[in-house]
Amino acid sequence: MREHTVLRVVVKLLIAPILIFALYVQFHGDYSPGGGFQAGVIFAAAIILYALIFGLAEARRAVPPGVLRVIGALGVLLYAGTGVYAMLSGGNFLDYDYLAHDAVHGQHYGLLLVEFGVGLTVSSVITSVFYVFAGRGRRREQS
Amino acid sequence: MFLAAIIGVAVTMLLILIRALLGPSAYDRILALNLFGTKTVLFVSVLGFLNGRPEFLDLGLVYALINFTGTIAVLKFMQYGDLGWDEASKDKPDV
Amino acid sequence: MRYLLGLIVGLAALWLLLSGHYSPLFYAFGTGSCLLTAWICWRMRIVDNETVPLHLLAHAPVYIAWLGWEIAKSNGDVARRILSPGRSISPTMTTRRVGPATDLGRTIYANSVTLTPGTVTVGLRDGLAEVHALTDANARDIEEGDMDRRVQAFERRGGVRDDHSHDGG
Amino acid sequence: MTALIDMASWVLLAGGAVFSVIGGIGILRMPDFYTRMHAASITDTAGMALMLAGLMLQAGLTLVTAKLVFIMVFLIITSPTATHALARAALHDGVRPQLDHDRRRHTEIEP
Repeated sequence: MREHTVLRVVVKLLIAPILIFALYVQFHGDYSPGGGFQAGVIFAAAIILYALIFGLAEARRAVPPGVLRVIGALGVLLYAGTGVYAMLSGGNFLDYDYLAHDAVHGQHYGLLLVEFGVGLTVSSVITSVFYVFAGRGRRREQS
Repeated sequence: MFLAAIIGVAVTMLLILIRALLGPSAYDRILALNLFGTKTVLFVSVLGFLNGRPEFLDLGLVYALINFTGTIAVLKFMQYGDLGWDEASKDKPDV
Repeated sequence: MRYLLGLIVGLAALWLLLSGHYSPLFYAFGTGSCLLTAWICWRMRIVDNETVPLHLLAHAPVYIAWLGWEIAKSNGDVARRILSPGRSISPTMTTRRVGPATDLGRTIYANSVTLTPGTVTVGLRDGLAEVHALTDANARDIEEGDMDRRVQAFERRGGVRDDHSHDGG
Repeated sequence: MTALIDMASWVLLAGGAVFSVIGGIGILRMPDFYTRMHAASITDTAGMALMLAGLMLQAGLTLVTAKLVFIMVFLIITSPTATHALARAALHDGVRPQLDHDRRRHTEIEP
């Protein structure tokens, strides 16, 4: 839909604010409604918006699917790693109290790390799912 | 006074919903749904103030964003039958 | 490069407005977020004078104030037509050659027309806008092109190089 | 002073609610798709702007107001874009408008 002047200009204008808003939701999860999952969805929405206007091939060049797979795996690793680190420090799985010297800081860092892992995985998985679905359109099956 | 505003928005949403159900064309329904989305943003914002929790504004913003993306996606799918389609690169092989 | 810097500054301002938490940890998050966003935009190849319209910033308030007044006037008009019993509309379609030559200017024009109740841009191709108007009078306003001239002036006054051109009004 | 601001904010909120209901009525009453879009733009401009302005007066000069401005700018940019894309797609798809006058120059633009 690149030939659609109004859509192209407006989407170009909006992508950067949407991305920064997604990251804001990511890092302020413990102060306002939001957190990793929402942030991941918003982040993916910005990439999907780009793919809708500029086409799938262009989106795959800017945000390669291979990188997304790696980031998705990293997110899960971060989540599990935080949990296991808490276990090694003497608590239960994902027991944030044991992450730092005192429980309050431990809770804070634990939440941030786990939410960050969730955000990474959700955004990359949603974008990957979109890539796969968008690549199976009516047009492509005809040609 | 927030309650009056909320009731106004709710009545509007009801009217829009009737239009979405009546149709008659698919474009009428998409128009109604898009409007329903922007009314939801207002609804959530005012509701946040009514409950004394202005953090709800973040949710409103998320809703506005998803609503816009969704409308564009539905329109593109109706027009091309393909979400990843790009006219400029139709000659190139797919990655 | 100018646009990339502008983008980062704009994003930082946006972050500070959104965040509301001013501690070293959140400054670090903010810096990282701005740089990540700018990098992704760079990869998407969308960092240019359309994404970062620096040249329009100075004159935006004047145009926005004028547009707001226009919107207020036509809101009242259309609201009256909706509430008045019987048929008080005369739907009209018309075309107008759009003054602004850039895509950004054309987009501002098309969206201003759509934002004003009573007129909707239904097509924009090769500098020709197709407009659906609720009444004949609304269509005449479009054909006269007051808004067109305003957008043109808005864009030209904001423009850096082109200041020897004559006034369109 | 506070009472005055409260009053102004109440007027704005009520005005926003009234305009959005009028737009809702218009969406039901208007005869075809293209005229309904004009009714829709009433709720999207007057209804939205007045209501958010009312909330801004309530919030005062805080970051909440900044967020409200952000929502307002976002809606002001996206809602006409979505309407325009919708109208363009409908015309492209062959949804004919009921017109009293048609002053399009068909030689220059294809519907």
